[in-house]
Amino acid sequence: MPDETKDSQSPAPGQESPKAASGAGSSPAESTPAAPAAPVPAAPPVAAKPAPAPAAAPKPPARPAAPTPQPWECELTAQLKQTYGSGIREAVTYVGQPYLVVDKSIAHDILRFMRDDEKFDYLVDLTCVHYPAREEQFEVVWILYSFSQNIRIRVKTCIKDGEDVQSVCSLWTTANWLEREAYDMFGVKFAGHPDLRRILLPEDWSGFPLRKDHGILQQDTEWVHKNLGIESAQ
Amino acid sequence: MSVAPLLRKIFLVDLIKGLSVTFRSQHPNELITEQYPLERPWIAERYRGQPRMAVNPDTGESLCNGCGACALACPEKLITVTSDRDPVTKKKYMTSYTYDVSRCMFCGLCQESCPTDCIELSQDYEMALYSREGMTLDRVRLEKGPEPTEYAR
Amino acid sequence: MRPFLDYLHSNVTPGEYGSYLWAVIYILIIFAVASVAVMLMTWLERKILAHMQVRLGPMRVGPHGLLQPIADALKLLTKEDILPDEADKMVFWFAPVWVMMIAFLNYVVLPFGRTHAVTDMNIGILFVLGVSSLSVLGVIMAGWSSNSHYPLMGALRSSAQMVSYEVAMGLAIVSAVLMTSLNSTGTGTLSMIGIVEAQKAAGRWYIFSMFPLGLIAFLIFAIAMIAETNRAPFDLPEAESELVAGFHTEYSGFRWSLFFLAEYAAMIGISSVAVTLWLGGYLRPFPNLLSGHSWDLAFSLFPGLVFTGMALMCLIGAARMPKIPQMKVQTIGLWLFGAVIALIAAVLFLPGVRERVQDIFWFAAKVAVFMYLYIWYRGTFPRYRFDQLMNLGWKVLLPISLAVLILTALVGIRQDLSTVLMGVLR
Amino acid sequence: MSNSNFYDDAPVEAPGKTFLDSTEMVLNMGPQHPSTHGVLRVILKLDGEKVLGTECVIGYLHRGVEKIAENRTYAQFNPYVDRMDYVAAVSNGLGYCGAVEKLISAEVPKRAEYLRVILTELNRLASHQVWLGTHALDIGAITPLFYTFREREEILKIFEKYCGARLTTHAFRIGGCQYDAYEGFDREVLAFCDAQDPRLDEYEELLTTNRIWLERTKGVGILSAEDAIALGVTGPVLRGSGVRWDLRKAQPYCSYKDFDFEIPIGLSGDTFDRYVVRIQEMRQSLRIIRQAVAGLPEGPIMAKVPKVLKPPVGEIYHSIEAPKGELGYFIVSDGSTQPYRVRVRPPSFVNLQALDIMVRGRLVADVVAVIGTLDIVLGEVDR
Repeated sequence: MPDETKDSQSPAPGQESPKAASGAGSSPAESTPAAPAAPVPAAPPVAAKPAPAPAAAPKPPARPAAPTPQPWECELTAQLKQTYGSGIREAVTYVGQPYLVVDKSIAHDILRFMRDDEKFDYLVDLTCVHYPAREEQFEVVWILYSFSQNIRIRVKTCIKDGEDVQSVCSLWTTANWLEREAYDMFGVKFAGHPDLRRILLPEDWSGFPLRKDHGILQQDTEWVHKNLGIESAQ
Repeated sequence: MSVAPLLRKIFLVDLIKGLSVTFRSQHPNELITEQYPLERPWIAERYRGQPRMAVNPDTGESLCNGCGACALACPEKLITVTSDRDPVTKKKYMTSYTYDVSRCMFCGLCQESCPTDCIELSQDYEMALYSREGMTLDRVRLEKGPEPTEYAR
Repeated sequence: MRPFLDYLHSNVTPGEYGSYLWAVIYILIIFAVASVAVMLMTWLERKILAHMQVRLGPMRVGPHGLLQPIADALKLLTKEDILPDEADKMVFWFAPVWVMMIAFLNYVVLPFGRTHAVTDMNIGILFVLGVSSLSVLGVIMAGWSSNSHYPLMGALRSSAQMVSYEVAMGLAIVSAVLMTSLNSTGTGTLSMIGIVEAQKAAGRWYIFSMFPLGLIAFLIFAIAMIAETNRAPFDLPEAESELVAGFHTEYSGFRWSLFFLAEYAAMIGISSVAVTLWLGGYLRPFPNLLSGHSWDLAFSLFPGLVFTGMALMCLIGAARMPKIPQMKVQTIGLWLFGAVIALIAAVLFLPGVRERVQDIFWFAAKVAVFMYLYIWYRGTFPRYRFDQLMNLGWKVLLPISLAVLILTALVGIRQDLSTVLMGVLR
Repeated sequence: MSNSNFYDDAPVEAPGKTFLDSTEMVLNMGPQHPSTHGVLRVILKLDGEKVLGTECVIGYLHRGVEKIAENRTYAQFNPYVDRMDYVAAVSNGLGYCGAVEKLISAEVPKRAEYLRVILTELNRLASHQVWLGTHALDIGAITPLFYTFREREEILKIFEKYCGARLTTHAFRIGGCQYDAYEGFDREVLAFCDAQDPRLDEYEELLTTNRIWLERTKGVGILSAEDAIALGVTGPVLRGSGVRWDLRKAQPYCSYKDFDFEIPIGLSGDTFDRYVVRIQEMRQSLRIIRQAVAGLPEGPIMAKVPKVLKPPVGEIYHSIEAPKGELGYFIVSDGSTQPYRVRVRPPSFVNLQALDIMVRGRLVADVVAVIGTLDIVLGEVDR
């Protein structure tokens, strides 16, 4: 593991972080997530013996050793829990990938803290997942990466339909288009975004296609009916 | 600036080097153009082209057993298989088979899923048609296999 | 009728002879030949560029695509003539005509041989400079009247580019003209034939005189003329990857083909000027080194030999054509084409013809080298950016050409200068 | 996709002023422009030739890949990812298969991993060759395109022989590879590598020292390391800005640990640096391919994976170093045969965002140079 950290080198010139060496080497819990393929110690690799599985196709494959989320405990989570208390709803790792589920109200603060204090200077991705059954329908996911620590974590928050999330454009410039895309696809509004419009779909598009209740044929059928005056053949 | 780069710049060495590359390339041996209808392109053995169904060469029977695995595997759901069960032997057999090439993306998942190696993507690549009709292949077309196009001028 | 035929025995251009009829005939011949040359040039460009890019180029229309230019011309002529709604119709209509006219106007003074020119103006080179700077007007008209952004930007670039390179070009020309006055009689000339004759008298082409001044002046002209004709790497006005098609984005069909014709005609025209000024025009190579009757004869056989070689290439190519039914027509076509060229070669070997044609042949050969260079540059170099182009024109070429001009003048008057200096010192 | 805000910034027409008094011009580049690499539309606000601002209008090629994924099984979605970055289809497949394998905790056999590395690196070469050809074409050198495509053709032939398709390869399956190396695979790949070195020299002869090329690329589209990180750009664009970060080294996946290679970086973050970085990357790819072919182990090529995949409930983010940058897949599984959500983190989409900062205050000609140097593929930007 330390080898990898060394290989990744320091990112920006003049950003020699003291955390680079200590972060990965000191606590094992923290260094685990950096290993992409390494399974969590508690969960044995599942592919080791899935013996009966391939034989019968329709039968659900045996999943005795499915990896389970493990609590993520390290200095960082301890510190966060201390500061925000129950605002941190979950801090777990799954298949070696740590993530935090935090309250919407403190999400922005945590992200700012992550960037400024923990040197998560690269926002890898920002996206949403729609769970129509839940009361807080949308899960907003920020994937962060730290060049100096070579760790990737996810920060998640849950919001209800129609609620806003604080935009992170001021923290990472890259969030601009990513938030626009999330808005475009899910209709999640980002408060404080400089220019929140649709990005991939045309302006006059109705609905948000990646919501689970958006049928894939519905738009097509409507369009064909309206513009061609025939029934869609699909 | 030292002397050598300056001289190189004055005597246009960089430009002449580039010119020499393009000049050398004019050699007829360097040509790579394939004159397509006259020259047939080389096709790999594993090429995934127009689908066809294999028949038993001895009996002329279709190898298809009507299991429908290809229809299940197809991401575009463009294969429809209907099957029936033989009242005597209690074996399933295929009654009809259609394959919509117009939607096919030649991923090869159908031929991988076929338990009898019946459906396969052949090496024929000349599938362009003037209309969408004729793009839905039925069993007869699939078993006959691709008909190589003759081009004449 | 008599005076009409009498001209054939004279040794002057129709202009000097004062025969309007012959002048018109010459003009028609030049126009026809130049148009054919442009067509041939488009074919050659596509072929040579293709071979540089390891492709075959046109192969389908005629043997080795020889009839491709004709097919292109037919296509362009039968295409719909689109006149944009928002365009300034009059100007839009007039711009290609203007560009075309200007491009061919240069040919009036170009000497293809001692007697093969429409006329020999005593201000010939001045005429060329004046006329060629007018072509920018057509480009601006086209860009402005299209009423569209890309053509407008193309026109703006074009006007700036042509005007700034004209300065360096003019200075380079002046230094060549200056050399004509440095002969024993001390009389300079602006006449195109005069300049060639001066090189003949001096016994060397101006590219080699006052080495390296002539060479540098020639190189400056060679760079500036590429910029003048908007060819790569200075093809900013029609930079495809930036401005789509530059000033002629909105043109189509016949109008577009006029621009196209004009571009190639201008290329040939300006190359002819370079050949005339620095490469001895219609003079044969090595007039001094390899002089004498036998050398004269040997050089006069050259045109015929070249055509024989071309005919042989055709015939070999025809013999090597794939023997398949689809290629039959093409093979026969290539045989016929080879036969026609062989016939021309035979005619060129005739004693009466070969002396008269020699001038034109050498002139054409030298221009052909330039044409090849044009294509070669296009196949090799990236394109300059607008500001870099201006830098090159104003900050590099202009100072150098000024220096060359001054040095040429100084070298030319070095005898007088030394006399004067001596006098002052005494 | 609209640009209402963009036009709002235009100067308010003062009374008595005509459009001739306005110094700004709005130029619409694309979506059918020769150098916007597909269907990118850039609206430029110009002062003469100077770029005052840009606005990218994207989405013309949006096919809803993420929605498609929710309606396909895990194996069925595999061919679709080839259609995102279609010049680097193999890399897309590697990323997707890797993500699903992580989700089901499958252990890919070594031989399959090595085959994957060979093909992915060949694909990186092919992708960079397309980039080099089109980038040079944008800057006005029309010939390198044909040279690079000639070499790419060799790679595509290897692909065709290996998996039966040239462009949308569908080369890998979840759990390993469907096809084993064909007879003479290693020989052909090595022959290609040997032929490629002099060809790379040839490209460099045409471009690297050429004064016009240098003038057109040096100091153009400068992206500082800080900006690069803030903008989240990855791949050669990030490395061109001097950040030595490559996922193959930072978080090795798919046996990249076994190979010895370097990460080239640029110094000033201009277009020329990115050009050099990519050329060097091509040389490093050749190095990796040679090592992988030499060390290609025997053994199975497919892990034991159930025919009907039902990954456990959970979510995973897996990313690889695609030719364009970090290509990530965020997959949420609800335990059924179909993914609950697949999010693709497209490198081109994120990198394209840097266009504005890179061309502001520069000339129109630089816009095409910068679009070329960003190496975007619209199939991936729009998905």
